[in-house]
Amino acid sequence: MQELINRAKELLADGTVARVLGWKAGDLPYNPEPAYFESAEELKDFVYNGFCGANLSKYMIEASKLEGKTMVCLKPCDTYSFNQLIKEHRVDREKAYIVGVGCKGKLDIEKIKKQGIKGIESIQGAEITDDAETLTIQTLYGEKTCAYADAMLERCHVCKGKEHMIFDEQIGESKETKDAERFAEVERIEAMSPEEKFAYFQSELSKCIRCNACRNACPACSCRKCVFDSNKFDSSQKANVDSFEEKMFHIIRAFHVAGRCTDCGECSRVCPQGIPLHLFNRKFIKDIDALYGEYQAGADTDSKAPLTNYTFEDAEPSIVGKRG
Amino acid sequence: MKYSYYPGCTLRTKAKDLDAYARASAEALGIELIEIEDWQCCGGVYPLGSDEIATKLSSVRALAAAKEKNQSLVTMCSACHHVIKRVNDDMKNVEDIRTRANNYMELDEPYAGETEVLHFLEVLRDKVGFDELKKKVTNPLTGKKIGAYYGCLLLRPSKLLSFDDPENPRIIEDFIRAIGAEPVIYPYRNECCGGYISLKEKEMSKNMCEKIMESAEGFGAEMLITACPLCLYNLNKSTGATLPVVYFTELLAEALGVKDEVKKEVQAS
Amino acid sequence: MSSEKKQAEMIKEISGVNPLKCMKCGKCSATCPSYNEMDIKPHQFVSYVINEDIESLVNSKSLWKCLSCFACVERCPRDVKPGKLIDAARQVVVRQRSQDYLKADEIPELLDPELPQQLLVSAFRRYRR
Amino acid sequence: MPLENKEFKPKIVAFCCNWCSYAGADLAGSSRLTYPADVKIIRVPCSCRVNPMFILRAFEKGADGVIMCGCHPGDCHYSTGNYYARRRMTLLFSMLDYLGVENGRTRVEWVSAAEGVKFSETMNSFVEKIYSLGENVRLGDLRCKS
Amino acid sequence: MQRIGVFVCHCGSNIAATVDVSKVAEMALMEPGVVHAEDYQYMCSEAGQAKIAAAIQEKGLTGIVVCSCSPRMHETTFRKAAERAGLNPYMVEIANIREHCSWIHKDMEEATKKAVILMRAAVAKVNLNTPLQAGESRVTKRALVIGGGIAGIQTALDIADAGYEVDIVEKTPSIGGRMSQLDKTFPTLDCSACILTPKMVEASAHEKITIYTYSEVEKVSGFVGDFTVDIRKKARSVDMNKCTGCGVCQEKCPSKKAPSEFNRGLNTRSAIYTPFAQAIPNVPVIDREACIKFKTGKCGICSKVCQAGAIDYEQKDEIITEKYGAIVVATGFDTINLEKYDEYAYSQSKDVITSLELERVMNAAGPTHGHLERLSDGKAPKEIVFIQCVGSRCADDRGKPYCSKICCMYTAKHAMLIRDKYPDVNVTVFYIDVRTPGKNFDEFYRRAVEQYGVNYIKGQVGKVIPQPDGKLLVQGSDLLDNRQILKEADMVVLATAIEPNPDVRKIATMLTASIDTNNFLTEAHAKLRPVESPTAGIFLSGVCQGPKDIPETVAQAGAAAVKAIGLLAKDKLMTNPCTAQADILLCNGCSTCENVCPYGAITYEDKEVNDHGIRETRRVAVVNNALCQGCGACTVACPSGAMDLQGFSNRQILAEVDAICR
Repeated sequence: MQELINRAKELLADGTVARVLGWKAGDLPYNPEPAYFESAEELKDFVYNGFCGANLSKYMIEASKLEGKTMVCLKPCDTYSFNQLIKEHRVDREKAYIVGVGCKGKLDIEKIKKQGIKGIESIQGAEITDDAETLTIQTLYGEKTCAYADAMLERCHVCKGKEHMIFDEQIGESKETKDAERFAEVERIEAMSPEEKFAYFQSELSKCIRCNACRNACPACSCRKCVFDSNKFDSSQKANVDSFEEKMFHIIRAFHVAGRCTDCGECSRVCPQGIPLHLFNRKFIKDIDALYGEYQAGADTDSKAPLTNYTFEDAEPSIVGKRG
Repeated sequence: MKYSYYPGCTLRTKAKDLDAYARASAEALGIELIEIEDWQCCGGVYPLGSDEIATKLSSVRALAAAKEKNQSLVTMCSACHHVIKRVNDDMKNVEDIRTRANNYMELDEPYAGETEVLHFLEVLRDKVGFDELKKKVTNPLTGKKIGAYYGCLLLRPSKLLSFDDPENPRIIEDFIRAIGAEPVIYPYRNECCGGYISLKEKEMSKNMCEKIMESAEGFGAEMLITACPLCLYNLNKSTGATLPVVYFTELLAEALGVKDEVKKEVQAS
Repeated sequence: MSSEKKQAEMIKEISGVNPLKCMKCGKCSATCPSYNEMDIKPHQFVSYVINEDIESLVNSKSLWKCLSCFACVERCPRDVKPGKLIDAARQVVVRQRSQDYLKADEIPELLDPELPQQLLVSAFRRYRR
Repeated sequence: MPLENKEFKPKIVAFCCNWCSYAGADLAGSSRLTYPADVKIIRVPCSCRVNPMFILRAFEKGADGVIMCGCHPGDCHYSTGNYYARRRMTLLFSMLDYLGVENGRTRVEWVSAAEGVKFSETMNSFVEKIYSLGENVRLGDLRCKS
Repeated sequence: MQRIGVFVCHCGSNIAATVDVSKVAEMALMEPGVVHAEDYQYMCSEAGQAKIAAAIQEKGLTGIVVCSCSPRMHETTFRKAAERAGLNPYMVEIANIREHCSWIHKDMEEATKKAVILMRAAVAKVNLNTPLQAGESRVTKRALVIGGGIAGIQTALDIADAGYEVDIVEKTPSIGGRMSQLDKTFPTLDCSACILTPKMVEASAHEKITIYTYSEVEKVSGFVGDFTVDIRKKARSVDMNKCTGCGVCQEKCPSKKAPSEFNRGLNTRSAIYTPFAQAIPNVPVIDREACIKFKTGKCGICSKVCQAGAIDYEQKDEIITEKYGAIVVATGFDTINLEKYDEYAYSQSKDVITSLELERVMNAAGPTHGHLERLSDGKAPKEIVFIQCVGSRCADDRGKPYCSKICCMYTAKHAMLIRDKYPDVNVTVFYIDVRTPGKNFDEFYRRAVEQYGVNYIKGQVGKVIPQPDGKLLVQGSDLLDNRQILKEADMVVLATAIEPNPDVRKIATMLTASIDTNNFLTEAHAKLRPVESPTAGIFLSGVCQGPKDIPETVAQAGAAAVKAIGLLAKDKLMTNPCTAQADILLCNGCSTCENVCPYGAITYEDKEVNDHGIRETRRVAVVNNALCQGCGACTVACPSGAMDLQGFSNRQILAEVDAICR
C-alpha cells in the first residue's frame, strides 16, 4: 500500500496526473470507498486492502471528462471492464494512467458475519502485502479468526486470472485464488426442473427492493439514462404496477449487458439483499460461449461483440427446448 | 479400433465360416470386434409399422449395450444393419417410439439413438480406409472380374441408411478394387433378389435371381459378391448358380491371406 | 365409423403415409420388381386406401408378392411410399390370428439344409403374428 | 389461479416481419388456411426490430405465448436483420428457460412470403402448445408467491 | 390527444360475412381518442375514400385507422386519400381484418372479437403516431441489367430505346444466354439463333447500351434511384480494342481439351475461345485454367499468331464502379444436377442425355454437327425415349417441388423435329401430365401425336437399365393400360428440371432482394406487381423470378423495362420516412448500433448537447436518412433506448402489445 501511495505522490508531484482514483478508509474497518485524491496531503486517507472490492473503472467515465490525467488503481479483473469501456468509447485511454494493482482475492464482510463474527472492531490480515492465510478479527466479544479464503467474495473463487489486460505500470503481486468452476452454479440451476428453477428465482427475486445498487455499480450499466428511467419504453421509474417489473428489470438488465458484461461480480457484491445477480449474467456468458464460441468481454478492445455478430450457421432459438 | 460386434442369427448358425472370415480379417486389420453379450436376433425385417415396439426391442438392447461401452456397433449382415440402423433412427428421432421403448427397457439411462451403427463395409471404407486396406492386402485377387451385388437392404431407404448412392453405389466396387480385383458394374446390382419371399414364392425369386445373374454375366462378371447372407443363399439356391456367389468377408480373408487358416479351423470345429 | 373406414385409418396410421400426396405418376409401378405378380398394382394401393376399399386390399395377392425391397419407397417423388402402405395392409392381415399366411405345419417342407436362419426369422415376422 | 370452469382462451402475440412472415400470413389468409383467432399479429419491419422488452411486456400484460416470425436466415429483406434477431431470441429464450418459464411459450419460426401453409401450420401448432401449457402464471409473477 | 377516425370496410362480403363490421365500428367509439367511426361496403372505392376525406375535414381528424385488407394491399391507397384531405399520410394505420381475420375464421363471434382487438391495437398505435415527412433523393438516370440472356437483352433494349443509358453485365464471354444454345423454338419452330442474333447485334450496336461480358457484379450499395455498383471485369487476356475476331488464335491453340460450356460439355474447345460463332463481342477469352502458357509459362502461340497484337497475358481483373437508378435482375436458369437421379443412368450411359444436351446434338453447330446420333458410338438411334418431370414436381429433397413449365412443350418440339427429320425413328414419351396452357400450345402437342405419331405413354419410368450391347432398357409403367413396360431404346432424353442460376443467391443478397425457398426471386406481389422485387428499385426479368418460356420471358422483360423506365423518368424520389433516429440526449456513443447497421447509415459525430443545462460535447450517433432503410436492428442493439424507429417506435409497438393483451 505504501508503495502505491509513494507512486501516487510522485505522479501528482511531477504533474503526470491531476488526481488519483483509489479508495479511502471508511468509518468501519471493512468499508473503504472509492475516492479521488488531489494532493499528497489527501493521500493520507488512501487505503488498499482486501475490502477494496469496488471496481473503479466505471468512475473513469466521469474522470475522462475532467482536465488532466487520472491515476486509476485497477485490479486485474477491473481491467476487463476498463477495456470494455474503451471499446464502447466511454472512457478516454489518454486520460487514464492505469496502475495495475495486485490482488489476492477480495473479502466479503457478509461471509465473515455469517460465521457468527459480530461486533467487529478491527481486522488484521486483510492488508494486500500480507501473506497471512488467516484473518484475525478483534470484536467486542474477543479475538476471532477466519480463513482468508472462507471470507472471499464469490467472484474471487472463480477469478479470471492475475493478468492485467491493460495498464501503464503494475504495483504489487497478485495471487491465484480460483478454486471453483465458474459455471458450476449456473449448471446446478440448469439441471433443476422448471418448477425448482422457478421457485429458486422467485425466492431470490422477491428480495429485490429496486434500490438500483446493482445498476449503479455495474460498469456495463453506464447508460447516461437507463431505459427504466426514460419514457422510451413506458417503463420509467415509478411505483411498480406489478411484481413483474422486477423480473423484467433484471432480465433486461442482464440482456443489455449480455456480451458486454465482464463478469466482474460487482452487482452481487453491492446487492444489499444478497441476491446472486451475477447468475443472470453468467448464464448469458455460458450460453454465448457454448453457442457462439468462447468470448470474454474486455479481453481486448476491438473484437466483435457476440450480439452484434452472427454466423450463417448459428443455432436456432429452438435449441433451448432441445438441450433437454 | 474397438467395436461392439453384432453377428446376427445367420452368421451364428448356418454361416459360421463367414463370421470366422470376418473376425480373422478384422484381426489382420487391427480391428477388435467384441461380441455383444447376450445379443438377441434382430428379427430380420424392420417392422415398418409405427406402432411396433416389441419387435424393435432386441435391436435397442444391442444398441444400448454398445452405448454403454462407448463403442460403435458393427454388423456383417445387411439385414441386421438395416434393421438396427432404422431402429436406431427411430430411437433418435421418433419421440413416441423412444418413450415407449425406453419404458419397456428399464435401462439405467434411457437410450436415445446415441450409438453409431456400421456395416463392416463402412468400417473398411470410413474407419480403415480402402487405401489403407489395399496396403494390407498380401494376396491381391488380381485379374478377377467381380460383380458387386448390393440388393436392397444396404441402400434403401437411402435417407435413413445414408450408406451410399442408392442408384449408383460404389462402396463394394471400391472394396473390390482394394483387394486387387476388377469390379464389373451392371445395372441389376441394386435390384432385389426376392430373398424375403424365397420361402413361399420360389418361382418369383428364381426369376429375379436369374435376371441379376444374366445382367452381371452380360457385363463380364466372373463372380458375384454380396454383403447379405440372405442374398447369398438366395442367389446360390434359386439359380443354377451360373456364377459363383461369395460373401465379401471370404474374399477379404483371402486377400489378407488368412482364409486357409480360418477354413481349417471351421472344418475342425 | 365403418369398419372399412377404421381399417383405412389404421393403415394410414401404421404406415405413416398420406395417400393424398400421390400425384399418380406411376413411378412405383414402373419400379416394382414384382409388378407382374401383383393383382393390385403398387400405384393402385393409394387409391384403394383413399376409397377405403380395404376388403379388396387385404385379400389381394400383392401383399405376399411385395419383396419389401423399398425401391418404390426410394424413388417415389411425392413422399408417398406405397411400399409402406402394402406393409401396413399386411400387418392388418397378420394381426388377425387365424390369418397367418405361413402356417406352422407347412414350414418343414419349405426348409432345406442351407436355408439361413434369417429367412425363417423374417418369414415369421412378415407372415405371422 | 384460473377458475376451473372458465374456458381457457389464450392470448397469443405474433410479431411478424413485414417482408416475409406478414406476407406469409396474408397468403395464409388469401388461401383461407385457418388458425385459431387467439393469435394476433403485430407488424414489424424486420425480426431484428423485436426488442426482448416487447416480448416481456406482452407476458407482463397477460400474454400466454409470444411467437416471432421472420424471413428465413439468408433471406432477410435487410440482409442481416434476422441473424441478429436469431441470436437475441436464442439468448432470451434460454434465459426464460433458466428462470423456470416453460420454453414452449416462446417460439421463433422463419416463414417466407410464399409459405402461407407453413404460417398456418406454425400458428396451429403453437396455439396447440399454449393450450397444453395452460394459462401463463409463472411469467406473470416471478417475485411474489401467489 | 389525437382525434381518430375508424373506418371499417365490409370488403363486400369478404369481411362482413364473418365479422360484424358495425359492431367493430361501435366498439371503436369506446376507444381513447376515437371521435368518429363508420363502416362501409368498399372503403378502398372512390366513395369510400371520399368518406374518409369528408370525416377528416368535418371532424378535424388527426389520425385514421382503416380496418380492411392487408396494409400490403391498400396502405398506400389510404395514405394517399388522407394526404389529399390534408392529413399527414403517416397518421394512417391499417387493422388487417381480412387476411388475418375474416378469411381464416369461421365463427362470427370469435372473428368479430378478434377484429375489435386488431382495431384497438391500431388505434393505440395511431394515438402515438407523429406526422412524418418523406425526404427526397435523386435518381441516377442509368439502369443496370444483370444477365445477358434474352431477358436481359430485351430489357436493356427497351430501356435504351426510351432514351436511358443501360449497362448489361454478363458473366460468360458472350451475351446470348440459354436461348443461344437452343436449336429451334416452340410453338413455331423458328431457328433460335435466327431470332436471337439480330437482338444481340442490336444491343451491342445501341448507342445507349454498354455491355460488360466476362464480368460479374461484385458489390452493391445505396438504394433505389442511387445504387453504386462495383463490376468486376475479369481478365480476358485479350485486348478488346485490338482484337479483330479473326479466330486464328483459336485455330492454332494447342490446348483443345477443355469441355465446351456452350455445348454442355459434350465436346471440347480450345483454351482461347469464343463460346460460339455468333458470340458478341466476337473477342475470345483465355481460359487460364486450361491455357498452357498460364499453366507452364511456355507456349504463347496465340500471341505469336495474333496479327493485331491483341493477346495480353498480363491483363488483370478490373473493377468498374458505376451509379445506377434501377437494377434489373435477369440471371436466368440452369438445369439441375442429375447426380441424385441415377435410376435414369445419366452418369452411367452417354446415351442418356438432358433435353438441353439434345438441343446441342440437334444443332448444326453442336458436337454432332446436327446429326442425331448416339454420343457413345455415333450410331443413328432407332428408338428414342423421352422421360418427363425428371426432378420437377418432387416432394422430396432430390428434386424441385415446382413444375418446370417448359418441358412438355420442348419435348413435343423435340419429338416432332425428330419424327420430321428421321421418320424411321420411333419416339416414345413417358409423361405424368401433358401441360400445354398457352397460345397454340395444345394444338402443337396434338400435332406431335396426330401428325407425327409420337407415342405418348402416361406413366413414369422407374429405371433405365443399360444393356451389355449398349442398348438401354427402359422400365416404365403405362397407367392407362395398367401394365409395366420394358422398352429397348437407343437414346433416353431426360426433361430435367430447371432451377435459378446458382449465382442468384449471392446477387440477391447484395441487392437485399428476397428469394423464395427454391431460389427464385420473390416478386413484390404475386399478381399485381409481378416484375418488381419487394426491394425498391430492383426489377425482375425472366426465369430468375419463376419458370417461363421465351415468349413469356420477353413479355416480362418488357414489363420490367417499363417499370425501370418509370423510375428513371422521375427526377426525385420520395424516401421512406420510417427511419431510425437517435435521441442525442440518451446516446452513450457506444457504437453498438453502428456495428449492426447493414447500410452504413449510422456514423458518430462529436456534437454539442444541452442535457438539462449541462452543455458538453458528446460522441453521438447520427443516422443518414437517405441510407437508412428502417429495419430497426439498431433500435434493439441500443442499450439505452436512444435509437428509435419512426413509424414503428418502441412506444407504438408496446401500445399495440398492450392493446392486444388487454
